[in-house]
Amino acid sequence: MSDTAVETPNVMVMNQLPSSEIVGESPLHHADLASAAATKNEGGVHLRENALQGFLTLRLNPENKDLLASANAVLGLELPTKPLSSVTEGATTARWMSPDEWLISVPGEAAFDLETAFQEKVDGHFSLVNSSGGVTTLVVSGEHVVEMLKKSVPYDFHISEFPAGKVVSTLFAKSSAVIRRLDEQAFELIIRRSFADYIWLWIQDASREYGLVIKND
Amino acid sequence: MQHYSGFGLLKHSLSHHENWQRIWRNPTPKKKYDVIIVGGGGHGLATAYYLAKQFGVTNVAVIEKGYLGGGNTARNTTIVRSNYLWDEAAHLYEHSMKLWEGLSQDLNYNVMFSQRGCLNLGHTLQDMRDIERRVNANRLNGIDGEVLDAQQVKEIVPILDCSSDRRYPVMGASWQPRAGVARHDAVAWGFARGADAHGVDLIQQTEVVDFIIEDGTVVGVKTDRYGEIKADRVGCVVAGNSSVLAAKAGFELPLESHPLQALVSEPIKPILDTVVMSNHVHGYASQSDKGDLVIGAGIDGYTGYGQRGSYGTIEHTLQAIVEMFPIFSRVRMNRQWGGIVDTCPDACPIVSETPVKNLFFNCGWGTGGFKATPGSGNVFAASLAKGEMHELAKPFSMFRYHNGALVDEHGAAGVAH
Amino acid sequence: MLHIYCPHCCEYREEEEFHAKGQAHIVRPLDPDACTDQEWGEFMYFRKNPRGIHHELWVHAAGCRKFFNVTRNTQTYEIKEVYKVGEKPTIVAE
Amino acid sequence: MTQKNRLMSGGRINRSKPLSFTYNDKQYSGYEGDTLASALLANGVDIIGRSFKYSRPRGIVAAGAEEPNAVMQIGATEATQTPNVRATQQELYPGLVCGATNGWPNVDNDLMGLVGKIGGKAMPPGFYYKTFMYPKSMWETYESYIRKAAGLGRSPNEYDVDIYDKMNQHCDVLVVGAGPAGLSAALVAAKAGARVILADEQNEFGGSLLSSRETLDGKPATEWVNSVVEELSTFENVALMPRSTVNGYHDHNFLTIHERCTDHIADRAPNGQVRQRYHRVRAKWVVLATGAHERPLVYGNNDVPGCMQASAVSTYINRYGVVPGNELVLMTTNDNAYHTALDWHDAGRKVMAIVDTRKNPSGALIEEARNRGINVMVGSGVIEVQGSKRVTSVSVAPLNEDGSRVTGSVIKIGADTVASSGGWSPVVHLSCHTGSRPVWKDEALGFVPGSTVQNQFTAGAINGEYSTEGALGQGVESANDVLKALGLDAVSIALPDTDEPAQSESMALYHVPHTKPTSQAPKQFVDYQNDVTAAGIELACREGFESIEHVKRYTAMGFGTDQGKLGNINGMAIAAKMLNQSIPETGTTIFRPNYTPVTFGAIVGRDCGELFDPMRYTAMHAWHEERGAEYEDVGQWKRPWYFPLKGESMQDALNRECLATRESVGILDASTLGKIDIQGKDAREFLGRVYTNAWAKLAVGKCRYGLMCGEDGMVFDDGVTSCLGENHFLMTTTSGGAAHVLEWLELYHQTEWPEMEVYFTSVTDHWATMTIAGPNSRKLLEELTDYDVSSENFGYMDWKKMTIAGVPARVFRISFTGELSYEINVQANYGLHVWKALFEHEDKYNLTPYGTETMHILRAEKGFIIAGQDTDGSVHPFDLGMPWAVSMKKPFSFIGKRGMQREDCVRPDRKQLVGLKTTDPNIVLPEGAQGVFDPNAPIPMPMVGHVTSSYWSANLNRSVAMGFVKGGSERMGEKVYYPLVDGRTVEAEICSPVFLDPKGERQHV
Repeated sequence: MSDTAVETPNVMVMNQLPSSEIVGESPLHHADLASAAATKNEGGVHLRENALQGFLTLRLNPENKDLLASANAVLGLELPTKPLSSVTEGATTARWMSPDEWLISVPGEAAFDLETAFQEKVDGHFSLVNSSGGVTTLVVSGEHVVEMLKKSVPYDFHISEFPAGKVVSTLFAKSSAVIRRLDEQAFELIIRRSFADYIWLWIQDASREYGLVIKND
Repeated sequence: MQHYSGFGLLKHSLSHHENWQRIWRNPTPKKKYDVIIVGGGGHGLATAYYLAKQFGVTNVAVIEKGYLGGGNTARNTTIVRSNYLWDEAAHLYEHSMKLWEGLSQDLNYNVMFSQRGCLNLGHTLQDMRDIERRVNANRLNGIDGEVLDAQQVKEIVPILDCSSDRRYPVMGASWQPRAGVARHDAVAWGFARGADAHGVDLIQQTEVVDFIIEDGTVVGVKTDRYGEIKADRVGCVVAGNSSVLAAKAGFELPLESHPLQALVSEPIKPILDTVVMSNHVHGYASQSDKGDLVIGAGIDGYTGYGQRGSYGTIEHTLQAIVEMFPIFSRVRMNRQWGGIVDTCPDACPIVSETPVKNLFFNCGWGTGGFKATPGSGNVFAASLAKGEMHELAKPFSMFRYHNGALVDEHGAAGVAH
Repeated sequence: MLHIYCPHCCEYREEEEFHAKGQAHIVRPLDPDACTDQEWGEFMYFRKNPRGIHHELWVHAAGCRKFFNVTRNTQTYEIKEVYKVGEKPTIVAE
Repeated sequence: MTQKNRLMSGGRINRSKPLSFTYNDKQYSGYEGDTLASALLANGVDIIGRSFKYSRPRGIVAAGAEEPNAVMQIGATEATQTPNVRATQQELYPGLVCGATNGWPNVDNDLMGLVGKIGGKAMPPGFYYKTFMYPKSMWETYESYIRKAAGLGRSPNEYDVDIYDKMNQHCDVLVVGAGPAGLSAALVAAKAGARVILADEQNEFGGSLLSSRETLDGKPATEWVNSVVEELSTFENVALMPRSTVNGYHDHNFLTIHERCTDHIADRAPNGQVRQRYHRVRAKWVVLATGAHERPLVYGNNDVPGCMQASAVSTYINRYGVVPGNELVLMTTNDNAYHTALDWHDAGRKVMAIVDTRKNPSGALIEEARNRGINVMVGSGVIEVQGSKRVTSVSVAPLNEDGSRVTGSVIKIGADTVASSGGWSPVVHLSCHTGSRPVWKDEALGFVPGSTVQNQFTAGAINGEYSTEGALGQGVESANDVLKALGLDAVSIALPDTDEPAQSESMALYHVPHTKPTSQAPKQFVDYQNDVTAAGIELACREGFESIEHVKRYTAMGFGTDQGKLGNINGMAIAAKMLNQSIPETGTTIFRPNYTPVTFGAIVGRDCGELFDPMRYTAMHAWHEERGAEYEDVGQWKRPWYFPLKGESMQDALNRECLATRESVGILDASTLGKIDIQGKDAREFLGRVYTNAWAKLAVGKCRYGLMCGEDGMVFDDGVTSCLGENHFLMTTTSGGAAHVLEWLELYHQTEWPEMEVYFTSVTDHWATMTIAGPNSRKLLEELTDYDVSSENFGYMDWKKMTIAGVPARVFRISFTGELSYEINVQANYGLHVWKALFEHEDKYNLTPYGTETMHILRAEKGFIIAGQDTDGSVHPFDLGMPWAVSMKKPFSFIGKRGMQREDCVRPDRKQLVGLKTTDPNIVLPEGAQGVFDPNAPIPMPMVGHVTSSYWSANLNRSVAMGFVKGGSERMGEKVYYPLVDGRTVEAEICSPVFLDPKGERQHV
């Protein structure tokens, strides 16, 4: 069982991924987005599920500079300490969630390595929790994406208030989402697994008048 | 007191209605009363009425900072029912219900108490367990109640969507046939008129700004307009403002005053004959004699004395109403308003002695105040007359929050007003 | 609909993202077992509930999940100040 | 049909687009650009409704939001029936079908009108309160008749075919109203680069300028309007919203806009477009440029069709090319209304007289009227009109200086139309919504906005500035105030020249006296919709209703769908006079949202039907669907309730599921349980503080059950928490309680014990959880893992890491059924894979999926509680018979400890949870049944506790139940009786709640 466990005396970490023959099913697996993608290619709102990414919730006090530095070293990026900001290095993105919390995304298979490295290399009071199975990522874009979002979220999406790179945890209809602006007309929504079907229904509904295009790449 | 009747109306129409008596006097307060009631809302006026009429204490003043019946009495959704869970609350509300049933005749003022029945819907298995529990308790307490299944609910309210494909299908309901609605303003006016006829002084536009307390005993009040007025006993019945007055008497209450909103549709032709309430989808509705759908919203989470709440609460309420009654989608909302409800930790009132001798508080009715008006006034009057709490009021002492003898009616109170 | 400045996110957010948690600065007695029933009851239930300036605890439930304090006028609903847990208000009644 | 009142030219209608519509089953025609009201007037339709109380015939009096009478039922199909649409705000579309809402057999010949005529005298305000009381038993009968008269329009009885949605909007400044003030304000703000929303309730911008013949820079005012609108539309940050009523102004500058997207196009929204859209606006600043409504005067029979607002008459002539009559008498207290007489005259119809209540009016407008040969009667008033279905003549009488009495003889003038103007009432509604009180302004003879804590400016007629020039200037000024507040530079724009003549002083007159006292005069209506008369207001005051709120409530003034836009000030003036007060002393009532009524559907938006509330699903939901599960709503989760096979009843299915689980192995999707990852060196101590039991010694690899209480000592949640590492725990919570528990932990951590080193992270959605339970569960597990799951290696209350069906898993050997049981947790993306892998062994082990109901039965057989079902917030662990779950010896006084020791909480006769064994084993007590010790006691019967859980146990072949009984723990073996709703009384014996395997032998294998 050597591949499933790294033992530290204090915190239990395990590789939660099976071998690659077993294909994971993202929270929107049942929606069969691949088939939907084949049907329509013009519309004002585009949606793509970025499935099976690795997500980790990191908690630590950034005022502890040593701790922050060693975390940064393991992550290979500077954790953003400015509220509502994000930092991307390579395939890793760290999103500010709270003064002592970040949501970090990595390629799905990299989560365990990062967890292991943290337990081995970072000393001090922190918590790094794998939450990959609990969320999925939707990338919504297109000419009318802001209108769709304005129907769904009480936040101000004007570019002056919400520039690219900004991250906002907020409500999405009667659920919630972590929203990051990618560029003027593209946003990343990180949503919870159990609410994914609801949000999928909602986005289809809110996009109807603009036309919804499912992207599959 | 001039007797009101249909015949009287005809008679007065011959003199062009020029000779109606004043409904109440506009007296200048005396220097001293046996009892001063602070607060001229429904409960305060009912207290004064019963003090004078039933207990013979007529040297009474009601001091109201605004106009009579201008607080929550003027701002509620007029529902009257007594299907509370716990014995203590059930007995108190049922006492009130019985008074409601003869109130128009007792007051010679038609409060338009309409016993059209009240459904409390159940949408989950736990809802249905709670309904069974409450109805069983009601029946053993002598309060009418039935448990209905979805089919029976549909028969009573055909326009209610009871289909199984709703988000939270109706599984059944409790049904109190004697429950209903009343004309809220008329209740205050009827009690005021009755109290005035028995000699009670109703002092409007006069604010009690402080209490006169000597050696831990209240001996009177200070007012903004008439200075000091003495009294042997003082009863405070000021709903949302109770904490503010308690602070002046030097103590805190286990209360938070929250906005509670309601709204009405435009008047439409009669379509809803009963009161329909749902704690689970969080909304309730009845239709007034004028045709308005009278709809209740939930309590806002923050303290607020502004007589208005947050718009999101209105949205959620209407979502619930349209979920229950999809045909109302095209009906239009005319106006919304808010009251200030004084909520207690156990969703039951405080009818109680206080740390100050001869100072009594009747408050904390939260969402349950209107339906309790006659009963609350009646037991509070009895308590003020004797200087000790009425049996029905004893479980509602403010000191229960010390010893833990709470009466937790959150289940029955819910959004349920 | 309140518009509340979150002192952690450092911007205004809609009321829907927050939960009101009642009166602020209620300290749990350090030795509960030494409290009388009355003292314990007062800690749990008895509140200032003022009309006017009030210090409240809120949590940015749908945002950063941090608790913080709000000084608000309960009559006009004006928010006078927000400050973090552990800090003292600079605006108080009277 | 001919449009007999339509002018040959003029107006903003499109004569090339005639439209036909149906009113009361009769076809009429109008033009594109008409409102329903203007089209009806064009066709000479006088009566459009019947009044509420007296059933008097009513006609159109206004041209906008203030219209009280023309409230129609619209809709061509049942599903599109819309009650109470104001004809003055409904744009005409082809095929519009509408009808009057009152009147039987029809609105022209209404029988109820007779009742009103005969009974009207006996129906003063308050008549309901004074009658129908005797005999008491008759009230219900009386009320059924009262109710029959209720309502205006009717609700559809089919579901809405249209949809509505919402948008959240943000802007620097929301300008409300696109008249001269709003347009100039919006232009200034736009030029400065601010984000602007300009909203107006009408279909086109321009406000009052659309209805008048005034010029700007010497050209028709609408040319200026067009140029400004055109310029505004070039700004990217400007949103122009016609047909959009700002209907509510809420705290912190949150406003709502009701946009009618397709109401002007057709009976229902075309091709799936939204019918109406609601905008939830957070505006940094607001400029209210909402204008003013003209106040009609109150005089005898002023509700007879043909009596109108003066400004409305002008609007119909100038904007719609409709002259709503032939012979006009204009009554006015001010110069401005002279425009109406001039408009009427210039349209080619006859002005019979201008009746000016002022003694010596002078000025350009008066001169102009005289120059056209119009008879101007000064110092006079129209004291009543004659006619029933239309005005036939008017009575004019001279008045004294202050207009309080008639001073001479009455003359009659033939006329079919009376236009009246008592001045203007600023539209202060929105400014009042947030609790600001309006203040009286003498110069304006109206209430204007009072001080406010909102970020708000006002411009134009709302401030009592009734001139176009003044409005334009205030618009600029207010916008510059906004710019300053935003830190932007001021902007100046060139304002057009106006041609308004100077106006002389208006007279403060509201109620025109009659030769008879008010109580005996013909009815003088103040609030048309509710039939509130001047006599009624005077009566209310005489009876002692001295507060304006009392007057309003007693008479119902202002309670109509128009919310007193026309009548309130007149009513206050009448009350003030009765009470010998000034109007400001009398005060005003408070306006509340909505400004005009809003469709429920628009407020609901898309949060209806399948989107009403999220349905949360687990990773295995698709499988449950395939197997035909019935679901239970648990919070927002859809949990399988039971899995019926074809032809099975629910009880059949439960029996099968229960037996299979105890005989072989059952499986439950337990993913919905809340899961919280807890890390930090103080995690263990923290658990000790929030749970009632001890955690100091829980070893890594072990699990423990815990109860969570409030400070009051009452249980609110429970669950198993496992020690994953020395500083690492996984807490589980109830499905419904997960969010609350996490917030609870954070509350204590952040506010009470911030020094503790611990972090909490929700992992509810991350893990898929499946519970296999039953004697064969170990064998089943062994089929899928190489790990040694023998009892020796994997004991009860242990957890282990292993690979199951190729997927890494955490497996917890805990049991909620009393069986040998394993809770398998895998990353949710692999949940369905593992679940399906287990079902590959379905036949071999009779693996049986079960739902929440079987779970409840199995745990009840074991006497395990469910928080929320067996607890209700009023029971502590001792009440539950769970002293083993409380450690009173912990050094820290854990949450709940002090509370559960209060005087009332330690009474021996508290209700305690016990088992209940019915004497007849076949009877299943209803959950919620209330127990008594003496079944023969009279009502009210002393109740001793209720049944919390009760089931048929197929395993025990009898019923099992739990419930609370007063002092129950000391009453084992005694009987308790349950008098049921159906008349039966069920006897039960108080027993241990553990009905099966009291020694726990089944799970320790």
